Amino acid sequence: MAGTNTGSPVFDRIMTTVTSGSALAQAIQGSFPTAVTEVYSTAVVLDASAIVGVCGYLKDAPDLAFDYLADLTAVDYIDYFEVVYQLLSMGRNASATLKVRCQGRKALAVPSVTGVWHAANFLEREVYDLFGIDFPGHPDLRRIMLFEGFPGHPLRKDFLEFDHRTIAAAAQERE
Amino acid sequence: MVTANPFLVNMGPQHPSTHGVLRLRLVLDGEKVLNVEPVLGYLHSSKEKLQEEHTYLQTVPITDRMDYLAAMSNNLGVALAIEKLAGIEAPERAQYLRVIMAELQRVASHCFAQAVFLQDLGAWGGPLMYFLREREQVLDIFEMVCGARLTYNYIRPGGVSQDVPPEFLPAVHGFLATFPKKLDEYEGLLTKNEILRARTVGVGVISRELALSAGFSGPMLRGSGVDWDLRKQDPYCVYDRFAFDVPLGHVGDCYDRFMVRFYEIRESLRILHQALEQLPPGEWKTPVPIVIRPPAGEAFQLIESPRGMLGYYLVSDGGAAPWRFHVRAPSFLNLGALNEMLVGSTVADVVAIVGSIDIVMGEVDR
Amino acid sequence: MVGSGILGGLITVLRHVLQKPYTRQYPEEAVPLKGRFRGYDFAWSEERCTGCATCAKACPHGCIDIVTDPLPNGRYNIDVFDIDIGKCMVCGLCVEVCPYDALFMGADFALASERRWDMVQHKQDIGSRERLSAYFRPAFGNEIAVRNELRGDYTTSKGVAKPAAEEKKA
Amino acid sequence: MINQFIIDTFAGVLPEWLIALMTGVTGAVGVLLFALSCALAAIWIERKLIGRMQIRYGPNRVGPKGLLQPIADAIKVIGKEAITPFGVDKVVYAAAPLVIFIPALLTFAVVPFAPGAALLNVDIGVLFVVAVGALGVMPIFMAGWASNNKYSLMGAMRAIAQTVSYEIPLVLSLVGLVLMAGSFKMEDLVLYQIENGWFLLLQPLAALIFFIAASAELNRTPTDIMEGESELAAGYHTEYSGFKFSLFYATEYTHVFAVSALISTLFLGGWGTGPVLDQVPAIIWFIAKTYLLFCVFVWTRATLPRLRIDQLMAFAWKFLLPLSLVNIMLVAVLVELNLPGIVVFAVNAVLAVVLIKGWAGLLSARGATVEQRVYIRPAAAQ
Repeated sequence: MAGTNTGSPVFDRIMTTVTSGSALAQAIQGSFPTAVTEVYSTAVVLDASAIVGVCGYLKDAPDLAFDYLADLTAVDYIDYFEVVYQLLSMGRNASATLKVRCQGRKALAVPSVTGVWHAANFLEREVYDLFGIDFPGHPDLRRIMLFEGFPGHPLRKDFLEFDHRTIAAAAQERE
Repeated sequence: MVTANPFLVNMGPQHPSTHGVLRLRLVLDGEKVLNVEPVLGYLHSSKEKLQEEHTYLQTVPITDRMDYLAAMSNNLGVALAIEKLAGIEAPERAQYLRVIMAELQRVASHCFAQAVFLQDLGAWGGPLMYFLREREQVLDIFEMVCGARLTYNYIRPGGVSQDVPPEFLPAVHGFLATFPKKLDEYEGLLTKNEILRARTVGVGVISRELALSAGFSGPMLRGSGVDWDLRKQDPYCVYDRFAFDVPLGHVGDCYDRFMVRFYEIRESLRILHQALEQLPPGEWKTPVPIVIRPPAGEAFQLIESPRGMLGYYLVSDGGAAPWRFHVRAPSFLNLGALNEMLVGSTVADVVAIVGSIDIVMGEVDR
Repeated sequence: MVGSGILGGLITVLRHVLQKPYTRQYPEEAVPLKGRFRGYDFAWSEERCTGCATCAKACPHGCIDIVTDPLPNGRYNIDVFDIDIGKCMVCGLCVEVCPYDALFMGADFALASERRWDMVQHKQDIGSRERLSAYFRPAFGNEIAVRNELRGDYTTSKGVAKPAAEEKKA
Repeated sequence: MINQFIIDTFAGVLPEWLIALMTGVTGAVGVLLFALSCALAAIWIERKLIGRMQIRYGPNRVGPKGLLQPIADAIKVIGKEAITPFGVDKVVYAAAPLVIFIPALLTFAVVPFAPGAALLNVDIGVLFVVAVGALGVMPIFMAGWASNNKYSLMGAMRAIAQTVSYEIPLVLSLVGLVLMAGSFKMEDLVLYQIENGWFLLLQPLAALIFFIAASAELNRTPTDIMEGESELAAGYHTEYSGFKFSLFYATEYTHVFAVSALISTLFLGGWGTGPVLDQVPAIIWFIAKTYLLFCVFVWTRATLPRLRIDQLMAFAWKFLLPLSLVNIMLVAVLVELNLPGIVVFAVNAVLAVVLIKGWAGLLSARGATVEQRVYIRPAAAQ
């Protein structure tokens, strides 16, 4: 923080430790040698097929204990989609970022981590709704924000034309 | 026991106590809830998509519209996320002003939460209006600072939009002088009330494990006894310079959440006292260009909003507008385990439990 | 003892009966507006505006419509300056970014119209508004100002001392 | 008074049955007018009082101090469209708001406003009140059932469960009074109170039980679960609008007034004043007591949250019923001993406190644990 205020009491500055990508990769590679495909400074990119196993391991391993899924979302990079998992360990006060990439724009699927964290239920439904990424293994994968039959997935970069007539027709068909 | 055929009741989207447009499809056996399915999206306005077409500065007023009861916290979160992304640092006075605004906002938001919770329980008379009166005073202060009562657009990347006016400090001090006494009075009015206890104690119990697994945050998480407050655990702004405690619940029932909010109001007042005392002079804003172009990269910033952990995940491609603008809405995740909380309770409990979650549908649907 | 909590609550409520009501009788007794109050009624100074359209670019919803055409002296004549209040969300960004302090938030909020297009405020409307908010206009101190204060020695927040009209003459 | 005038004038001139008819009609019209005017006044009082409790002004636009507000309300609500939703049982749906008015009005028939001024001075006044009071649930169920709405039906079901439960402690609490006064006649009860002191003092336990049980039948918070606007939208009258709704609305207030009148008759000495303030006419005293009680009802409504249905049932069966049975036994013993009033008061008051506290302590084992919850943990524990 810029400048110091001498009048203020000074406390030990606790901060959430951001687990570096290399440390995370090392921890994962012990049990899942082929899971990590790329390592960044604060994140690792995982193979889609390994995500459930890795997440379960990260949650249950006592020295990692990422017991809290802070966020799950996706980003459209046009060539590929990236599903981003933000993990927190409340006991150790540490955070970690996992990523999974889906190449292409059709038939995207990432195994669901609902079995590991309950929080993934709604978050994966949201990603499914707005990005069209399938999550096999999800107990109740339906659209959550938009109605069933809504044409397209709005948060994709190619969702440009917002044609009211198409949507109205889809809504009517649903009725 | 006599059982009737289960029947389906739509609670909401237009219902007095579903806080906006939450719709619950309840399967009931008489008064007992057999199954519940929340239906969201009635307020969906695709704000995340909208943000992708705005410059970083323009994203701030749109975040006001998400959690409209705690717009200052929304502004703070997005400002911190953009600063993280673009490597901007706000001056110290701005950091203090941000803390003051965020804590005032927490007081206002919790006052409102208590008021509507009581209304859901049926005490629609006095207590509701007393809490709204206190909230009104905070809104007056906000109006004085930034000209608006609900959608502030005050906290910006690089600081705050304007310095506080000279009458701001006396106004906050006046509020801090009168409010605790009234809070004591309301606590006497409410927390000892036998009916309120009967309605809340042991109702909607969330275990520690469920709270963690379901991604609950804020009073929902702390009500279940998990000691996790980002102001302590990962102090953003200058929260590490203040002495305050984190109230924790015991069982995780509605009463715990209700009381945790009460104590959080008190702790916020403690922080406010210290922040006003330490408020340094100086600049309130780092000069930043109107169109910020952060380097390509991503930033995830969590803050402790009144409703829980509010997160912003920004991805920049180096352009003027964010490539991806994701909001981790606390209310959205707090709704995630309704089935576990509601099944087996009665219709009256549904209202109490949903009230104790303190959802804001603007944030859930985004 | 059981019932004491209920009784205490009842007494607290009874005490409030004797207090003065907190609400105001609105049409007769208006709430005093704070100086920085952001109202819908924008005010605009034609003398000072150069037609740079920074405000139009800053507006998140594109409420502001500006059409200019060049004058022989190198400046611009502002043909159209429309603000569509129906789209406006009163964020105040247009006022903040104005480099010449030509645009002001207004201090009125009671707007209603029967048709959507009546919500568009034109150049002559916003050019003649009387009450100006002090939002981002520190020269007003912290009070709702009337237009007269605009004229004369108004020091802008950006330090430009004289209005553009004088520059024009010079 | 009018009746006396009629009797005096026409006695001997007209046949007796005609005089009886005439007095009956004037009395009935008088009571009806009283009840309706009370309902109008009640709307104003409640809105104003709750306004002040919520630190607002309350109605103050129509007429001086908003006194004409109830009339404006009435005009507005009658002017609204009368909606008959699809799929309702039309006859029952239309009949319910008319029927609901009757029990509330009938209660007024046996209440003595002043010495000799009861419309129906029957010997079984107390029984009549009980019988008519139980009738009140019928139209509520009619409305809920006919509305073809799940919320309405749930409201109606709750209403029945609640009324049936609370009828029992209500009746039992009255037994003690009858035991003491030795009569079912309302007027005798009042005369007994004037002689020996109010039943509120003589039998505080019975008074409390009656107050709670009677307010439970009024569907007002804390016991308005059959209406419960935050749970059931509006309960049994969700589907009603316009004039039909206004009948429900007016009846609610008439009902509160009927119960207030009953309580002031049964427990507050009716028209009796005590020796000091005897100059004021008896009827004024009676009406003043009734309005005061109405204000108490408004007060509780503005303050308290609502109970859940199972808690409400449990309260009736586990708390009020045993206490009222014990109360009857106590009163029977005291009547047999024939003690002076002050002793009866002392014994009853002490026993009431002991009983309430003891029984409540037995029932609520949960309450104690809440007190032990500490929300700010000391630093070491964190």
